[in-house]
Amino acid sequence: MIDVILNTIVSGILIGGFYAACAIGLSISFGMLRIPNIAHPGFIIAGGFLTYYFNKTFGLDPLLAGLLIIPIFFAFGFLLYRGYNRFFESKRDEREGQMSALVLFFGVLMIIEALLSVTFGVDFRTVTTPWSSIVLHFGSVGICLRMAVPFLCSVLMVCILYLYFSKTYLGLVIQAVAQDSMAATLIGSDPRFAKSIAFGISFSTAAYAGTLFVCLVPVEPSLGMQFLGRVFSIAILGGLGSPLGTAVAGLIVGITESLTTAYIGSSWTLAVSFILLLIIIAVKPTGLFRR
Amino acid sequence: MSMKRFGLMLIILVVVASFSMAGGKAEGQEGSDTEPIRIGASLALTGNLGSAGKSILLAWQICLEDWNAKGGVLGRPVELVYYDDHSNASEVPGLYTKLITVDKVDFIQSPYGTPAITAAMPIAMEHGMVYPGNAALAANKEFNYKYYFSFWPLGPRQVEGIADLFFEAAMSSGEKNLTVAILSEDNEYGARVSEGALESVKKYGLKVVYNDRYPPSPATVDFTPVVRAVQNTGADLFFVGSFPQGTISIIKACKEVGYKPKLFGGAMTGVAYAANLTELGPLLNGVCACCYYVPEPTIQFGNVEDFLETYQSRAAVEGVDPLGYYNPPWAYSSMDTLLKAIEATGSLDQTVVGDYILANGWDSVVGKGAWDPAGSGEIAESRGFLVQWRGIESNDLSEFMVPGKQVIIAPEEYQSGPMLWPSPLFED
Amino acid sequence: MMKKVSFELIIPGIIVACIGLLIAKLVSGIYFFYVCYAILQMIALAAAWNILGGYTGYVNFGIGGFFAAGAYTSIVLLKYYEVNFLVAILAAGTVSGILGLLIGYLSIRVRGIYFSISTIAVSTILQMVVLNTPFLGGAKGFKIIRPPAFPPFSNYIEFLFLLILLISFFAVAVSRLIEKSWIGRSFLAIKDSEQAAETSGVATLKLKILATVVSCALMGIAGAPYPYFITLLEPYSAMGLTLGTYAFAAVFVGGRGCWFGPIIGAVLLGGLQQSVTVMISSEWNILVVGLVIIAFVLLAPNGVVGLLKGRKKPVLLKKKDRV
Amino acid sequence: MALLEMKKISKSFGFPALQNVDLSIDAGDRIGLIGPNGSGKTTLTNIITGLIACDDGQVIFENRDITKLSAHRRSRLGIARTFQIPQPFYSLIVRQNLYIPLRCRLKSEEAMFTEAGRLLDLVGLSDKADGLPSDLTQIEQRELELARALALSPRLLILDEVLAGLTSQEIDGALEILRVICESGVTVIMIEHIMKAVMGFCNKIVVLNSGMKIAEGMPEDIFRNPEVERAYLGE
Repeated sequence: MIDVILNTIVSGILIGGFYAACAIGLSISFGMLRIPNIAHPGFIIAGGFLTYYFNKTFGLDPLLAGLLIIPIFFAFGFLLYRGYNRFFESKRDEREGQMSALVLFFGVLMIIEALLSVTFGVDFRTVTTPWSSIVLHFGSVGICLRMAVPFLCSVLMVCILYLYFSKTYLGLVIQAVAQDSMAATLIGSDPRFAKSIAFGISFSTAAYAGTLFVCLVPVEPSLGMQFLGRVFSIAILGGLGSPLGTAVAGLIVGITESLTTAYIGSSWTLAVSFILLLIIIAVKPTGLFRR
Repeated sequence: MSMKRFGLMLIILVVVASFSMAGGKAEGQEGSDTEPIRIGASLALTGNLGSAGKSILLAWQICLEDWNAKGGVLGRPVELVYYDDHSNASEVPGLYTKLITVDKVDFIQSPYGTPAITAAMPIAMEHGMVYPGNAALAANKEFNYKYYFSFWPLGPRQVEGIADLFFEAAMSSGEKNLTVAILSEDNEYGARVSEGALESVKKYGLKVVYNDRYPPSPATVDFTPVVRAVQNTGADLFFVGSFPQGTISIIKACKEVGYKPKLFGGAMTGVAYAANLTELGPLLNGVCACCYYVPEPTIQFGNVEDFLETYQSRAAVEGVDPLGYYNPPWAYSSMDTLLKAIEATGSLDQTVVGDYILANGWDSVVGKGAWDPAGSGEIAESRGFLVQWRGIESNDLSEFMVPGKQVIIAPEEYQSGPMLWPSPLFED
Repeated sequence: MMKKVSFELIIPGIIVACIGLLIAKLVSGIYFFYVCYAILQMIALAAAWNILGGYTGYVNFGIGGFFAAGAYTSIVLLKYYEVNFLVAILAAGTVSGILGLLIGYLSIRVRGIYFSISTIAVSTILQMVVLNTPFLGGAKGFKIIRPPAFPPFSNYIEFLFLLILLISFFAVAVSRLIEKSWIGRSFLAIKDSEQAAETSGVATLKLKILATVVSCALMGIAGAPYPYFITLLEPYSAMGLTLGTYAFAAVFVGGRGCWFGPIIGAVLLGGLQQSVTVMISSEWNILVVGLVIIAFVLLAPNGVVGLLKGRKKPVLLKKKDRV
Repeated sequence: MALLEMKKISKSFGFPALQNVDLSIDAGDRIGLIGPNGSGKTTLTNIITGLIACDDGQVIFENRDITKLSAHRRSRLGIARTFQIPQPFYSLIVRQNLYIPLRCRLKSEEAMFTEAGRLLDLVGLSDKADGLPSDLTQIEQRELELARALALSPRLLILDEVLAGLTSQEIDGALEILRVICESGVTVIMIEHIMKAVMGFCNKIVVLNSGMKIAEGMPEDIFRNPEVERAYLGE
């Protein structure tokens, strides 16, 4: 009995870490930069497909391939923010702009899906590695590396981001810009540059989350659209803009879903993250960990 | 500002122009003897059903090429008019109306999947079109349309019948007091499969210890909790009704939590796709699932091998499923049977052709047979069979192209080898 | 007020119905009605969304959920209880309106993207409820056989066309009625500054709830004839994101906070979607629609209406307010 | 008889923002509410207008307990305010901005049109009546704030730093307008940092510091109060 609970909770923690990796980029782009990038799940899937491509073509380990595509996504995110700022953000006031930006990124999401279908076909794709079927046993708890490795990578990612944003100069500048871009100019930093960097980071996390995704389960191009709601609700649960908060929110959702599957019925799991979200909104609208 | 206005006007112009062109496009002139005979369809070429849709399209194209190489139908070339419905059933009624009333195609083929096929059914009925179906679950149940012909190998009992194969195999082991766990995807397919399983279980007097559904991908990413819940019941038979992503993940999860039921599988779809087979590789050993074609000597119908050879050479180039064990033979047969009926009757009249197909049954690369006498539009006898994988050593595609590795264990008439009991799951 | 309602709703409604009937009699191509149905449905949804999202600034992402709530209500009543179609439509509006009330109370606590995501949450939970309720067809959904056509229609789709024509007219007329009254002005005040509106004597909570209820009820009404159009009502296609996002995008293409913006947007976007589908039979058609949406957002920030009126003028302005 | 009475008002946002504040304002008073930044002036304003609820205490307006009343009901009773950062309704033209509060007391569009014209005249915006608020300067936006507050025909008017950023000449002009308003029977609470204006205009001053009322009285007395000096200048 206790074994089942333990194993269930461990599964929940492992998948929760992966959820956090998916949501953390959104937390940065929406929480810090106020850019409602609903195309984020689309970029995650794109990252997954690129990892698959590198793995199949050059036989690279997916975790390594993921590291290779990070610079590509970073550069893309950096440039995309430049374009976004030049052609969009600077031209309208923030509140109106956010609503239009939702539609803009919806268009981007459609384009990603179309390009992926054209390039990679519409089949389910996944990456298998020598380590993915290994299962480690700790007493009665079994941990499978297919789940554990993505979890560890996510933890690493959250830690790096946390340290980056709280310890490095540029990280602190980004935080300052997030609070007040006028104030940041006073200390002599270009808010546009800081924001571009942050958006690039957000994209890098999407790329690596995609790598982890394709290691975990098969993906196909239209998955991004379907994954949207959950990623957003985790980012909000964690309090936007807080890497640690997102991690904890991911874990909470993962564990709750896992327990629901085991004890209530798997047919209700999809509702879990949303019911949690509604409860949080009723109690504390700014999310669990908003400072 | 004026640049912007100019840009906008340009966009509006393009939209309006394309709209009017679309309305007026392809108003076919009829009657001429050299004009091609046109077959219309919409298919899921994008969206979540895109994979199946694309392989069906290729099969149809091969069929039309075969006919055109032989000089066409009634001396006229055959042509395919198709649209992409984005796997979205609500686009289907409009597209079929356009095919029939605007493009004025001579015959139609169905789209792919139950929702889309059902959505186009009233249109086909209204215009009295012959309506060959491609992979729907009991689409004709409420409609009872006379000219609906389902080219799908499951027969009158549909997916519910898969459960019979699975539990029949389990009973043939001679073991008593087996317990059963049923897990299915939360969609129409899963619902029907689990209903069938409950009926079968009742028939054989087995005991159900677990019965639940899981939300379809991507809502469920991690299957270990649900598999662990099943494992916890200690069920001897684990019957699963899943779509491709679930299939892969559930098999992996079973291996990971170390759950080894005596028989595992059933109605898991996606095990006919090359991408999934190579993904799973040795993990498939001991798994039992319903298939419609495997290279075993006991199921030599029609000339399906020849077709698959052509298909496989083309599929590699076009980037669709390179094996073609699932939809393509049946899609080819669906088109082929229709064209044969036109040729045989010498008529383009829907009633004449429809009555001919109804009377003469189906006959193509998948062999021949009759229609369900009850009028459901399904084939008279199921052509699905239960396969047990064994001796798969690598993740290479060639593993799945030779006999002996995908052994048919039920029904008896197609059996190509004895069932291994208990199933040697995941053994290399 | 009653006089105004009858002038703005009933008389034009009768005229629209007559025009619709005339079209149904004159146009013989049935395909025309299918295309029109899809576009009119988008107009109705876009106009309904605009009442909440365009005027008060609360963005509802759960359009599919409220639409499907209407569709399910109507099919349950029609199939199990064999009620009159009109009753089914009213009931569909009522059920979605009650759900809208729920969303309205959410707006007390949250706004902005938080509100939007909660609407997705409500709509997903609805989907779960449908999936787990056999009475509502569960995952298998409902298969629907259309009744035979009845005079004066030669085809059932003509009847559905007339129905959705009236529904979309109704949705647009209601939003126009709101826009031209003090209620619309107060909605805009809420959008611009809820605090300032409240201290200027606007009962913001009551008005927000009014907006959500009317908006959601109209979405439900738009969903009522849908089961007969699609003939298979199942949770995934009815509640998916696609329907809603297109409606939502239509408002932005046309122009927000203005009653005819949604009409322009839905005709452009719906027309584009329909024509691209039959012209380009591959992945590229999604790409084209995506690019057009992006182009519109970049080039026409306030939609087509904004471009036509010029950026500096507010969308809502009556002639007599100017000297 | 007091127009507005506040009894033992307390409010906490995790930290105490207001503690046991008592305040009594008579009809016709011109109150200056001063205090350093973060002393609770804006919180007090929000509690009077009803935008936030107090944790403890009572608000009585014209002998009626309005503690539980919502903000829009209070504004209909005659409590009006301006915002420190102007919050005009950007989607409406300047004239229509006034229609929002005017609808509380006038029913016909014609009457609203006339009244809006009169108010815009008063604050000197009549030539901008058909423009958009986004085209107004910061100062004009404050004038619009004032006109919108006056449109409620208030009994009590709370002005949140309406004079900030004005030249001393402009301040004199603005105070002139405010005197006219007071003479028509409106009680004014003025939150202000410009001491010259406060001294010249108010007949009574209330000083807040760290959420507590530390002094209350005639202007000349207040500035001789050592506690006030400490609050402003530090120890």
